[in-house]
Amino acid sequence: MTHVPDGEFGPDLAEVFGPQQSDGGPELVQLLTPEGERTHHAEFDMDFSAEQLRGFYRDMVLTRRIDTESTALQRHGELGIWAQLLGQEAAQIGSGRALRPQDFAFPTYREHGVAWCRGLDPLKLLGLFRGVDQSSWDPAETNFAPYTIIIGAQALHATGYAMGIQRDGAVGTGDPERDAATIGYFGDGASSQGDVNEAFIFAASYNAPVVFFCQNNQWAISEPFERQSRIPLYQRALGFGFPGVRVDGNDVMATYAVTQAALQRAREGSGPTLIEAYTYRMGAHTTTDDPTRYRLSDDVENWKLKDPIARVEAYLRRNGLIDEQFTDALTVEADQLGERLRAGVKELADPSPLSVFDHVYAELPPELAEQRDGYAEYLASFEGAH
Amino acid sequence: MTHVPDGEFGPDLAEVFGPQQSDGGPELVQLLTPEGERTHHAEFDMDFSAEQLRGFYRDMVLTRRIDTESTALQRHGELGIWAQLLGQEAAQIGSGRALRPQDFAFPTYREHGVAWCRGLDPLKLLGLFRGVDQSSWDPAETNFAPYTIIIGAQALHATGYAMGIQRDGAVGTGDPERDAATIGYFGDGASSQGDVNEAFIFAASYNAPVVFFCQNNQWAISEPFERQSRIPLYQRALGFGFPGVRVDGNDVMATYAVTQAALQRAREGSGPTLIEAYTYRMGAHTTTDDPTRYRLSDDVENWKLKDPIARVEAYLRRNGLIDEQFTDALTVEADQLGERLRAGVKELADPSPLSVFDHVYAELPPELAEQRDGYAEYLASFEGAH
Amino acid sequence: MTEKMTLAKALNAGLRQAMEDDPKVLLMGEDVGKLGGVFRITDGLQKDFGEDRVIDSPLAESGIVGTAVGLAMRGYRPVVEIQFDGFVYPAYDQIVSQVAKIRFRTQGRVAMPIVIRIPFGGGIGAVEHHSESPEAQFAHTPGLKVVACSNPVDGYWMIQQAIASDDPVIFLEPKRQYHGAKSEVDTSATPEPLHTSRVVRAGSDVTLLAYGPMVRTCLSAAEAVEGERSVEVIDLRTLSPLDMGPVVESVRRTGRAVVTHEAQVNLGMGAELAARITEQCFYSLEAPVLRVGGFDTPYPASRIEEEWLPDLDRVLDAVDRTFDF
Amino acid sequence: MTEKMTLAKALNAGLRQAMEDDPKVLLMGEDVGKLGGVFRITDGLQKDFGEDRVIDSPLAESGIVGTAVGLAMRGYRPVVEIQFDGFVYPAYDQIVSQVAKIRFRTQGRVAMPIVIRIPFGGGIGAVEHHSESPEAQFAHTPGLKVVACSNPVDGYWMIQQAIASDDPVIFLEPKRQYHGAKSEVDTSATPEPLHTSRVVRAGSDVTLLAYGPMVRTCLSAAEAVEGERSVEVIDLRTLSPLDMGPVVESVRRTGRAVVTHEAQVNLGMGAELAARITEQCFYSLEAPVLRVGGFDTPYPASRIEEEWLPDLDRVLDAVDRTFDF
Ligand SMILES: Cc1ncc(C[n+]2csc(CCOP(=O)(O)OP(=O)(O)O)c2C)c(N)n1
Ligand SMILES: Cc1ncc(C[n+]2csc(CCOP(=O)(O)OP(=O)(O)O)c2C)c(N)n1
Ligand SMILES: [Mg+2]
Ligand SMILES: [Mg+2]
Repeated sequence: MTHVPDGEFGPDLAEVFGPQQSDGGPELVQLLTPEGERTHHAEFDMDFSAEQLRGFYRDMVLTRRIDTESTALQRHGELGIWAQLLGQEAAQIGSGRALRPQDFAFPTYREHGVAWCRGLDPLKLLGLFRGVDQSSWDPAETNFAPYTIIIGAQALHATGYAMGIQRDGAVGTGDPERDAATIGYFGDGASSQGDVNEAFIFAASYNAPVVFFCQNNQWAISEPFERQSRIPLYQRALGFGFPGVRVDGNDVMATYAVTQAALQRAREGSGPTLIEAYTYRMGAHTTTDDPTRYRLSDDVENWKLKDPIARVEAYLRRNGLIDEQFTDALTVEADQLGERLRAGVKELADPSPLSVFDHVYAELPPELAEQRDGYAEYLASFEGAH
Repeated sequence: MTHVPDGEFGPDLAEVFGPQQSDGGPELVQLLTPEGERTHHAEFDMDFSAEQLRGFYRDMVLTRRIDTESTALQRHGELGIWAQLLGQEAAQIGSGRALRPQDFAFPTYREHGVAWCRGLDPLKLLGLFRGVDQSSWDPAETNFAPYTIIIGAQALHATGYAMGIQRDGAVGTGDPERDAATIGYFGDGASSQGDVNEAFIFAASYNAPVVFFCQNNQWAISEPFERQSRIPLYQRALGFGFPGVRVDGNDVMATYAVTQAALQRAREGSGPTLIEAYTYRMGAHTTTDDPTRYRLSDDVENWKLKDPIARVEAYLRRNGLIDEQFTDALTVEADQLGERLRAGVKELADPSPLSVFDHVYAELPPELAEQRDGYAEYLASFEGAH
Repeated sequence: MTEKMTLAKALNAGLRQAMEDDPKVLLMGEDVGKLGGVFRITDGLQKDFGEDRVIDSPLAESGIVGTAVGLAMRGYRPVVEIQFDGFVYPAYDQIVSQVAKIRFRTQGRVAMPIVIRIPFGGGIGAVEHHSESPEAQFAHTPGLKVVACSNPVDGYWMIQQAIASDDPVIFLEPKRQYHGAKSEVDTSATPEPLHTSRVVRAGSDVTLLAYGPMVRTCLSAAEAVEGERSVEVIDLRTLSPLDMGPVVESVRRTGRAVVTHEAQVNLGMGAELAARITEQCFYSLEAPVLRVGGFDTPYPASRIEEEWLPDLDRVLDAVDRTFDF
Repeated sequence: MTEKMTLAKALNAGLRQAMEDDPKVLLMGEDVGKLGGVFRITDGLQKDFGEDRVIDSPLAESGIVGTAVGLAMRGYRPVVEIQFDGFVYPAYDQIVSQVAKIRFRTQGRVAMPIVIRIPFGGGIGAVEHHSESPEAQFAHTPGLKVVACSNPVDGYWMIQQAIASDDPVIFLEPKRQYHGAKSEVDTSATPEPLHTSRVVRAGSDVTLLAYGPMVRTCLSAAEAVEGERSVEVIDLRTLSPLDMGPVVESVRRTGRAVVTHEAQVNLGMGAELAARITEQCFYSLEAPVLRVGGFDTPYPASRIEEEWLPDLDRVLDAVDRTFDF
């Protein structure tokens, strides 16, 4: 390459992002510093009750326990794979708690914290990662869609569902029990998929009540965020004519406040918003990944200082909102949760081989019934042989 | 719908676009008014020689003749279909003439004016619309890719080719014969396709030397531009981190100046640009379309006042740069061109049925050879029967 | 109540009836609104049912199908129009990885009652990508149902049955017949079930299998050799699931079968039918099942499409060849 | 020069050789750079050939294949990695409407020497979309070539041959065997042509047809019944075009054939092979060609994938059934 000697075509990133980029840049909405100090923001400020903050803290601690426990269960062979959320607890709890029951969430494969907020039994998640099912919950029960593995596909589902909400007259009525919105989760990598960008187009065109919530955890497996975009991701929304906000995704207060505002905007009929929750994937992409091949441990160490749980804990302690009794009780609760997962995962029985014929169609077509019957007979022939 | 009584979810467009929107808005780059008066622009001003302007004028007149002639040929049954460019001559000639020989253009199905600038024999275009071939020119001869019918697909091809230019070291060397760029044409409708948005992402990520040239002719068949975007289209680029410019697509000078600048930027290694050429599809979508079903003739009448050829002609006449002799000669030239097309189209022979087996693969695989031979035998059996 | 209708009109009437019957039915697609679709199949429906139920979509097929998935999850029954067969591929991922699999993924908890209407097949003198026959690719995908109508009566009923189906249906419409011959459509009749094949002409020497545009060709072929050969013609109507009953019954009788379609022969529906017929009628077959279809090349320039497409003569040639065995 | 290699290592070595031989060869895909791909097939190549030749792409498959088209037009030979089979569908449109057709569209003026590598098939305990077998859909598409390797020696040579091909090649790699048994690869040997099938075990009673991961299963099956039945096993290697020569020769001898693949049976490669074998060996067949494949359901949760996938027993069951006729 003659024009750029090092073979890199991209622009100088420091130039594009500015020096504060690694901190999320000047546009980052933050209400709680990494040190646990309360800050304020002109647009997204908000008061939180002690109850609420303790709730966030508890949610994050328990979510992290689900995560570490599941990682361990994978190591012990109980799960086939696990997608860790370590480090992304605030982004997920902050956004998940901003949802009302009638809102509908469309997750990727990593939204364990959001699932928690929706009231989904974490054992249901384990079923999928164990390989006994592909998503065994009823989405309508908790308004939480199946985990979606094809990157970005769910952004369109969230938009379509939001179009349905519009058609049901459940937008802009002013009735807080009725007005609803959807939230579509995806990652920084996913932002490059055609589907995500088409979702932006449809949402803008129909002014659909959808919040696009991108957890920019800096990595798409081994690819750093800069491979996907040379400008901060929240700015993508500018190209489509709706607001974009970058929030500190390790700050549960700010994430809650921003998501809450965006959801409210959507419910009122003012259309979509893109939220970029600036955070970091502290763990591997999944338990099969080895991040030492592509990233520096220094980066990880730096991000440790911004831990989403530690900062809330510091704030709560400093302001006397939690005490030993609270944290002790929470530890016990977490331990019990861990135990429940360890015990429960073993009860997640393998499905019967014949069950693959269920639910392909509303009714089993004759030709498929024949296939199933033939297979049943075949299986039976072995039993006879024993 | 309770929230918006008329069942339209979109925002109030006048509000978003501002009142001047139907004129292209305040950001429109213009160097020649519809009345043929020369204006100036802070960023994109440019001097044109009389020679150049007469050239543009001639190009546009002849391109329009190709278009009207082909439309007539379709009516006479010589073509299966024709996609008219009426009204878009300036957008195509202005951008097409800004290309250097080593640049490469990726057209849709409507870029007859660009084809003209690349030196492609218009009869080659007629072959495709007659149905005797699917694009019979050698792209490498004129650096003009095959017409692409799948909406938006070529935006990625233009980006990939530009990545190849980078790898060949033909960017930013300062050698005007060597440095090259690509230009990817698409329509306002196409801007909604995932492929186009992915092209923006790849181009930005690799800083590829590609100019995205969108002819916003206000319509995607029957759908008005507002179905695709609620903000001016050139602003889409902001979401991807590269410049976007809206140019008066009925102003050949402005289009030339803007395209020339964007191409130069690309050749120098400064990356992609999105140009929105604001124009109007004066005719039907294609000869099979009936636009009276979906749009007002008033709109069309208004746009007639902005005709791209009339304004250059007015300017040239007013400034004494053309005279009767010139226009008479041009009329003769146009008539000859028309005649050549009318005569030539009839010589575009149907391919032999057996030719379908050619060029499926580099070499005919044995099984396909067998199929061809069987078919040849079958065809021969009829000849015997006569 | 009977009315003479073209296929286009019958589909339009069927869509209208479905929308009247169920307020959850929505139409989506490019140009389906004011224009009524490039083939006018949705003509007048936006005017009568409003922009919220007949939705002009941005120009993005993946977006159309992907939002239809979300609408279906909300309880709607979207009917999606893909403008031409060759434009379904940008939506392929949403169709095969989402639409087809969501019921299975959710163990039956989420239905995908989506109809994807595709005007398919050639013969209209169009440019590239406007004449394709993509059915085999969808029929290969478990979770999708695939049907093709071949006449106005079926058009009227099958579109309503597809919309009523709780499974996603790829609904193939032979575009070259849209504005062709009219038929009497009795809108008060009781239609046969959607997933059934039908003998449309009885015969005893050989069985011709067809669907969509080839049904007419096969009927003409049967007529052309009337007196010489007694040709049975079956309109498959349903491509996934297949309804092998009438096919097997017929071939066991005739001992000879030719499968026809416009799609390329290699891995087309004919491959599956030939394989199944051979399995199920092995001892009745006097000749291997032969296949007549498009050649294994891309769809050609329109001036030679009629040569590329299987026609009456090529069908009869195959029939003759089954008698050479 | 021989070296013991796993399939993963053989592919890596083949890619390296191709890149050394031709500076126009580029690798593109998600995580192919520093990480060396999630299966490490491109391990070390970015380090040695630089970021301009081993290109980490944004996360968008259509973008990857679409830019590869442009690169090919510029004279490059892009080798694209699709991370897992189930992620090829977002690129489906670019593959079937552009990659497959550009040579034809341009009357041979523009070649598309693109290789699309797809780790395919199941058995690795993965979640949804990571275990699919999409070959039939590509083999149905004229203009594409489709091949599948089944062992390290073929991996080493076939990837180089595919890259050298002036036609686009869908290159299927049996992912469950990547890090399995090693073979001696003689890097100075002369390989057979790419589009040839090969008898990998001679036999006289029945012919087993397989490709990719099923070759090993069929060889084990043949061994398991050694002495009772003499089973011939053919590794098809090329799925489009098919190389029917060795297949027909074999079935004419044995009179019985079973086609196996992991893909769903309905409209899978087995359908085409059954149809062709029946056409070409009609009088030699003692039984219909039987097919063993995945059931016609979506790929199941991993805990029962080994039941869903055809295994030695199901292959032998089909072999037995061919003797019941
Ligand atoms: C269409 C598609 N392509 C590729 C993959 C493989 N894949 C799974 S996760 C992943 C990276 C996603 O990155 P990002 O969107 O940032 O989400 P994160 O994993 O960081 O949460 C990739 C490439 C996939 N699941 N789907
Ligand atoms: C993938 C795809 N979908 C649909 C079509 C059908 N179609 C052809 S042109 C067109 C409208 C294109 O509008 P625009 O991009 O604005 O270009 P214009 O025709 O106005 O020049 C449509 C929907 C197509 N060719 N390809
Ligand atoms: Mg990420
Ligand atoms: Mg347009």
